[in-house]
Amino acid sequence: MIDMYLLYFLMIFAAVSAVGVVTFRNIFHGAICLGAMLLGIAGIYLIMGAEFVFAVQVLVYVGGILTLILFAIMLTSKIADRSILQANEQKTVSFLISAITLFVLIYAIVKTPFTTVQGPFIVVDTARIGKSLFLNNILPFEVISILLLAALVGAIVLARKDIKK
Amino acid sequence: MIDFSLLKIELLLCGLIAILFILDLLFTNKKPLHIVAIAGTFITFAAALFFRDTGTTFVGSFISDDLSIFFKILFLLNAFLVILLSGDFLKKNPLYTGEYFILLLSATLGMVLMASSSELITFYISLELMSISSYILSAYQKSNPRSGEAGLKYLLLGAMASGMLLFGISLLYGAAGTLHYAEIAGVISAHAASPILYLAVVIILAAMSFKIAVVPFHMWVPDVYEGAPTPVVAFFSVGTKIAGFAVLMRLFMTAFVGLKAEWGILMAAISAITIIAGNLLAIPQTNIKRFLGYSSIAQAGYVLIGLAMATVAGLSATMFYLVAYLFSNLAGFAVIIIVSGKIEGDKIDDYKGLWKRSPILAVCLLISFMSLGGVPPLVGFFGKLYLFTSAVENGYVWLVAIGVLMSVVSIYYYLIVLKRVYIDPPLDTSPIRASIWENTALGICVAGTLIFGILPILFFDSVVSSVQTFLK
Amino acid sequence: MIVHFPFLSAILSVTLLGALIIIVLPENKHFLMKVTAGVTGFISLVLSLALFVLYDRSLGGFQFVEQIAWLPRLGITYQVGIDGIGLAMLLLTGIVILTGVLISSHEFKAGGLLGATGRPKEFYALLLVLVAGVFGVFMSLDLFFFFLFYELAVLPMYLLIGIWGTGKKEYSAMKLTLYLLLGSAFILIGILALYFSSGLRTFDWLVLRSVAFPAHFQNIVFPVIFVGFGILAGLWPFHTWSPDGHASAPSAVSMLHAGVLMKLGAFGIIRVALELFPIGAKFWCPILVFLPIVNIVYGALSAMSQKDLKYVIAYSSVSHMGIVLLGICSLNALGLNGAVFQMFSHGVMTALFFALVGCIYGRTHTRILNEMGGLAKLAPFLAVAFTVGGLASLGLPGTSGFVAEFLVFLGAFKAYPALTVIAATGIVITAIYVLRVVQKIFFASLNPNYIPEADACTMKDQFTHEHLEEVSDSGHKGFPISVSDAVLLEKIPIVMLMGILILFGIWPSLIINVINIGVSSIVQTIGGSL
Amino acid sequence: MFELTATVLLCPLAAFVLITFFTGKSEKISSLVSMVAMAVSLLSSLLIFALILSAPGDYELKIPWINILKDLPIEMGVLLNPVSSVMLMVVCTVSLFVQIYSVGYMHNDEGYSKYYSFISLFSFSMLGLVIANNLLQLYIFWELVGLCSYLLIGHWYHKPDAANAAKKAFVVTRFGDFGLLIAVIFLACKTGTFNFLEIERVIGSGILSPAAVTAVALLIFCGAAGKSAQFPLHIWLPDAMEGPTPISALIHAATMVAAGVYLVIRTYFIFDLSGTALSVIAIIGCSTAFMAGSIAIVQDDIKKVLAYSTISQLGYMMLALGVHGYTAGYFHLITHATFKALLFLGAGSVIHSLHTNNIWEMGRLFKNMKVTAVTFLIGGLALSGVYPTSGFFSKDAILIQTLESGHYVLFAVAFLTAGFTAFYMARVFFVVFLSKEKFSGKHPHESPAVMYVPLILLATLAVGLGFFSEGFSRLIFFGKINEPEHAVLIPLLSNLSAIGAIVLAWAIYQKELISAAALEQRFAFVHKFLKNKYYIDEMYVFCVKNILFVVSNAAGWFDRHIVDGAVNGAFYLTSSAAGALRKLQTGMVQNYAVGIFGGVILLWFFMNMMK
Amino acid sequence: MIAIQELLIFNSVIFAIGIYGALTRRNTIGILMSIELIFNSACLNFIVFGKYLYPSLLSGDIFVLFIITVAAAEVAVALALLLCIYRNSKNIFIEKISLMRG
Repeated sequence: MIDMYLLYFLMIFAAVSAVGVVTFRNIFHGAICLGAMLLGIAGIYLIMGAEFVFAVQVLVYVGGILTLILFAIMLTSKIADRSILQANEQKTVSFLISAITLFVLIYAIVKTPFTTVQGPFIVVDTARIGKSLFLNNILPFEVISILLLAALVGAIVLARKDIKK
Repeated sequence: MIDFSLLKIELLLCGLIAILFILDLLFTNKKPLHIVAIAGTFITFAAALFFRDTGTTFVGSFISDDLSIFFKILFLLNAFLVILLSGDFLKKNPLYTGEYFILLLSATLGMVLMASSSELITFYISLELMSISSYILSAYQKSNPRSGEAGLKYLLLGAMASGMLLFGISLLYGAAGTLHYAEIAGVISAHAASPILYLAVVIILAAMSFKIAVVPFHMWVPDVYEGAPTPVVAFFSVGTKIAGFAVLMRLFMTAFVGLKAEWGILMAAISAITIIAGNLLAIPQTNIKRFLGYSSIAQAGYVLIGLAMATVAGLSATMFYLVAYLFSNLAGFAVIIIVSGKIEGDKIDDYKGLWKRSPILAVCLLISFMSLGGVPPLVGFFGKLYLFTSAVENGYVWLVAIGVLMSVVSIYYYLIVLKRVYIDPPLDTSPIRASIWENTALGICVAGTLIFGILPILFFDSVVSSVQTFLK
Repeated sequence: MIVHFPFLSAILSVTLLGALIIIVLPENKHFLMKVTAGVTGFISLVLSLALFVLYDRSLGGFQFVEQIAWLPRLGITYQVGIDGIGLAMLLLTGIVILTGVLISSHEFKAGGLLGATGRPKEFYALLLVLVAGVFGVFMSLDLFFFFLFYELAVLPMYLLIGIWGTGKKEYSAMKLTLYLLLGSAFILIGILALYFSSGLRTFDWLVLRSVAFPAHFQNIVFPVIFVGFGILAGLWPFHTWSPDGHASAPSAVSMLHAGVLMKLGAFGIIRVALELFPIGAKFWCPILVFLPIVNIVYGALSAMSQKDLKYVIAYSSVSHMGIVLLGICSLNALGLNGAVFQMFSHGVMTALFFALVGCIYGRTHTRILNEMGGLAKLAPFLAVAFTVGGLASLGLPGTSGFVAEFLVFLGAFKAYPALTVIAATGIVITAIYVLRVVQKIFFASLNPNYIPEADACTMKDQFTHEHLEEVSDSGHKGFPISVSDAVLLEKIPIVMLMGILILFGIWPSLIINVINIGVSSIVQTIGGSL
Repeated sequence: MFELTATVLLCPLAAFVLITFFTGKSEKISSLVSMVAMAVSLLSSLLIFALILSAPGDYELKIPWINILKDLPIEMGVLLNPVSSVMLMVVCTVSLFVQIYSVGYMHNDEGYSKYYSFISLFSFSMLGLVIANNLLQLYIFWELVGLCSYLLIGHWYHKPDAANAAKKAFVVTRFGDFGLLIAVIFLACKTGTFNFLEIERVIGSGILSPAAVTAVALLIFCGAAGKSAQFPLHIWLPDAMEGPTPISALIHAATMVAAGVYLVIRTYFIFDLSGTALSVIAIIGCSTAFMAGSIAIVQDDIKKVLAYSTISQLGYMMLALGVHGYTAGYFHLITHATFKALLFLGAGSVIHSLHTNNIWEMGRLFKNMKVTAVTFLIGGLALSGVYPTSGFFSKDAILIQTLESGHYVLFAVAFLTAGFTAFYMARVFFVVFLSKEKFSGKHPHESPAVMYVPLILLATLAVGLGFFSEGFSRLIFFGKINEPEHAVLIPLLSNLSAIGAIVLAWAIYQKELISAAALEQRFAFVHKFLKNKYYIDEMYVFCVKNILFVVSNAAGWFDRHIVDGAVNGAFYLTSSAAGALRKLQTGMVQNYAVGIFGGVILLWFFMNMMK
Repeated sequence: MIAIQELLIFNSVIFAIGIYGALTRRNTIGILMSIELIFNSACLNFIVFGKYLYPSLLSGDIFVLFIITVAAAEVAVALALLLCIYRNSKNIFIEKISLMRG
């Protein structure tokens, strides 16, 4: 029961934070909200028994991605600092599109009959994940290493200040 | 067990990337890198042509069949030709030469894997490998603000599309409970399709439409084509598109084959809109790369016709057309790369009097454009012919009518460019010369356009039989 | 398979070879290029003539058939053969290309119409490629190759007009190309429909002809193909590419275009629409016949209102092609014979006209009728030739134009009496505008802008050289232009064309006997499908 | 006999070819070739006539020309019978005389050889027309003589008037030819043949409804009216006088213009079946005769007077045919050919010496040009129908026929016209040859012998032919022989009226007892009306300007702006659609993203819609 | 235990908010953050389906891990690119980055 309430709380918390991400005038506040939302989602993972995913979410997302984003905000702070208008002119259209998307999604979800498994969430053993990763999904695992390499190389190439010859 | 014999091409590419990486670190003279890259890609290409082992491995997430080998050949040919054509660009942007090849080849690796992946995680990762490399390559010309803008636009929109794709895949996972194509197909045929499954199909189709750049998911194309370095544009105008089609073909013809009726009509609608809008939008363009961007959008619309038919004829037409597109489009880009290397401009007006400055380039451009416009006896015409026949066969006469009418429009805008090339007097009469590598690439493309146009028989049968085995 | 000399492929390869040789020749060997083009045209004419002689009239049908499998999976075969109709067209093409090359070779001389643009190499290469396409269409027995050659014939036009044209050439070239491609789009759809509904998966015309397509299918596809080819044949209201196109094109191109290319359209209607869809033809022709009627009368009326010489000729082509189409729509032996004969006759006649217009324009530097006058005094040969052409155009007996028009009207009257009477008014209107044009150019008092060449020599002392150049560039600037009669290089083709007009006017059986062999099999097809 | 026909036909053709391609440079040889050829033709035609005379009947030769349908053979051929053999002689004779005459008249002309080659071509065409055994061949040569007429009227093409007249002649006759062409096609389709004899046979079997017969007859008459300058298609003939005068004599008086009458004679079996058609012919013929006769009275140009007179006489012939006067009409054709050729050549002789056409710039030429004057007088008398000239016999036959057939109004008009005829001829004769000299500084002289010998010969014929009228009527008839009534009253009356008219003219123009100017003043309205040729030319000009040109300009405008406008409009639409679409491409990433996310939604809805 | 629909709808809400943000934020970093919302909603979808429908399967969890990794790589590249642009034009507002259009 507590899980359930906690889940509700986390959902509301994450949703409110998400709204904050897209509405705060100050981009820095938005980033903080993103962190809050990521943590909220991480909490949901935890409650649902996806412990390893929770860990990765906290480590990579909050610890890595969010830090990067904050870092970037700082670097570009001269503009980001000022609380100038952060939304563009297509608010109405955007709202309509996201509302319709939401409606379509909810419609599809409600219309779909789910045969759910009853009972508490099964906690996933990290070892199983490891095995699965290295037995069933070794190819994407290997490929993603190349992807990271490419991204690394690319990020360096792009971010580096060229020395003028 | 992992059957490495099926992975020759992938391993060769990885090895090539590694070699380039090491060489890049070891030597300050970057010139040999180009040769190594050319040689390496050619060897890989030759290997792809030569080794034709089929089978599955990695617990069914990797499949090597005629279809994937066919596409791999195209990707490697594309990479090979683009690397041949990159010399001038690298001479002008000498920093990060090694990284350029690494990124280009990792994108190629992503494409190659996309063609072979038969499971969604692998597919997704390879897609991202291709995409992220492409994003970086688009922004490669750091001194040019347009290049950065192109990269950023591509990246942001690409990320949105891939976010959407992920959401779609998650819904698909919810509906099917598996990520393997074959198993998804089994689930779909066993159960009545649920709304989220439909939604998943639509979202995945939309996300892939972004990659193959069809209307209304095409809008990144002109800006990115205009801003990104020309060899890179050439690379992903062909590679990304073919990869997208390879995935669409495998995913939709295996996993979603049970919903053929639904997605067929969707694709037909998309292709109709794409053909119309792409061709219309190309008319007022003044920048040749942007122009080719729109033309490539329209081409994608044509290719989608074959896919929408979901028959042997349709799929083989699609594959044939992709070959046609590869040769014709790269021939056009080759000319543009050579010309812009000399005149430092991408305006269509810069091509005035090209005929006087380099008759060979002018003729190549003519052949390329006429092939893209679907004029016999060039390969593009046969591509269109097969596509249209497959569509007529399935009763999509209206689609063929649109396609045929708009190809007349396409001739119009190709002629606008050719008018500059042939009729207008040149602004500057100095001749334009190309390097040996560039000429080789151009020669291959034009030869392909001509030879496969006159003798489509050369590979058409093998295409048909590979589709037949694929569908069995 | 082939037991005889492959005449048809020889014609094709000779023209393509000619183009190739011209491309390979060095840039500055203009004379060699002209000679090559001329020789190519001559050989193709000789080969066509040989075919004409060797064609076994008692046997009939398609002869000299050659067959090479090309893409068996799709049912595409390289298959060529010739029947009576094709033979006439082949001969026409041979005549027009030879004369066209000769006329243009003079125009390439310094001071000639094409002299300023130059680039004879590309010109002749494109011209020969175009002609290869035309030859190909007339001999193809495989719809796929038919279409392929058709496109090959249409596309070089863009460059030929765009580069060597005059006036608003780019607009005209573009309009022409797009219009014709639109037509070929229709044709392609029709051919594909044929390909599939036959269930045979073959493009082989001979096989398809033996298929009895269901009536409703024929009724749907026939108009598509008719309009598709009709566009090239100048069918109203899809004809507007033709006046602009002809007006802008250089003489040789206009000759080929109006003389031969427009016939491809009519030929296509006969070969594809009529012979493969006899039921559709029966259903549609009485409805579609209104369009040719409009062509004839309206084309002639429009021609009358034109002020530019080339536009007059172009609109007269529209009118005359209406006669061809009327003959086709009549669906009987007389009408069809007349139509094919009119194709031949109009081809020669209009080639003559455009050749002459080129000669005149090259001398007067204007094509506006009101700016000419009295030229018969300075250029009697041109005057005679133009008059002969004009007389053929207005259907005067003794010229082939009469025989053709008479046969068409005779055939059409059997099918549509009232409409034919309306159409026949066209010949009166034609007489009015043709004579008006002849008079405006050649008769009445000499326009003071022009002087005999002999006088021009003395004038040269008075004006500096620059002055004279200025004149030839920008028309008249107050002082006169010297006008001379035709030179030998112009006279040969013109006399040839004139001779053919008169020869076939007096002795039409020479060619009608051959045409009739082809036509009678069509009439049988149509009659048999009742 | 057919060999002779071939000779008749091919000699002029050979002359044409020879002159055009070989002897063009040498004028003497050219004219010689032409004349020799014509002389041979004349001889042959005389022989043919003799042969026909010995055994009257239809002799036919058929040569296949185009073989398309078995049931509609298209042939060339020869049909020799009294009608055609007589016409052959007439054509050859006049042509030869004119050619001889032209040696003098066209002397020193720039286009001398051209002239002879065309005249040979004309002779060939005219002879071909005459011997045609089928309608198509007749039509072919019909057009060819039209062409020659066009070429010869435009002989002095550098004169704008001549060029215009040539064009006008061709176009106006073409209007008529249009009707003939339709008739030919109609008959061919209905009867399955072009051949005269066969058509006659088929039509005789009653295959055509009366309405159809009338229609065909009127269509044929349309052609005849064009060529024979019947109202309202007569306007080209006066203008055609711009051509050389011998040409006017040959083509526009004696032969070609009579071809229309000849056509009606040849196809009389059709007209005979339709009373309506005959009435139309009679009325049109009669009114043409009257109209042209009245206009001729006020003309100042000697050739114009003769031209209107020709129209008038052709009207007489048509009138005769319209009242079943088959023989009379044909006979008048022949006599008219001789005396009108004579008159034209005479006028030509005058013009040749004075270099003017205006009769008011002549006068007293009798003194200087005796032969011309006398022969002209003979011609004039023949035209006026004064006994014993041939004109008397032929014209009176027509008048009698008209009266006998009960057309009293037509008779009255024709009778009045006969008076006009005598009056204007007398007027011309007096003004030109007898009245005061009105030229100055010119020295008129008699023409050379080469010119006046033909005049004398023609004058002889003009007088002498009349005496063959009875033989003629026994040789040439339709149905049964039409025995001429030996009426006395009418010839007497008509002769009296003619003499009265001559006297009147003498009083006005010679003695000036009655002032012509005063008469003009008195009847100003009538004079003006006649002077302006009934305003028919003006009506045509009005029609052409306000109908034909307007329609053609409208067609031209329509084509440029509506039909082509639609094309350009489609082009414009496409480009503006492209421009509009292009606006969507704003360069803003988020606009593009709207496309992506909006696209998904659209796809979803579209899919649900299609399901 | 709460119903699967509730969680799915929550995910949809996050997805929709992400879309809204991606379409409206002027700051490029803001767009990137919004895209992260979309990624997260997809991730959570995988977990929710896995837990509710296919508790025995691990594919969902594995996929999420890959997604997070890719997201990290993507953000890294994006920010590098952004820095590069910022360095050139001192601007990260997306509507200013629109040299090319039409």
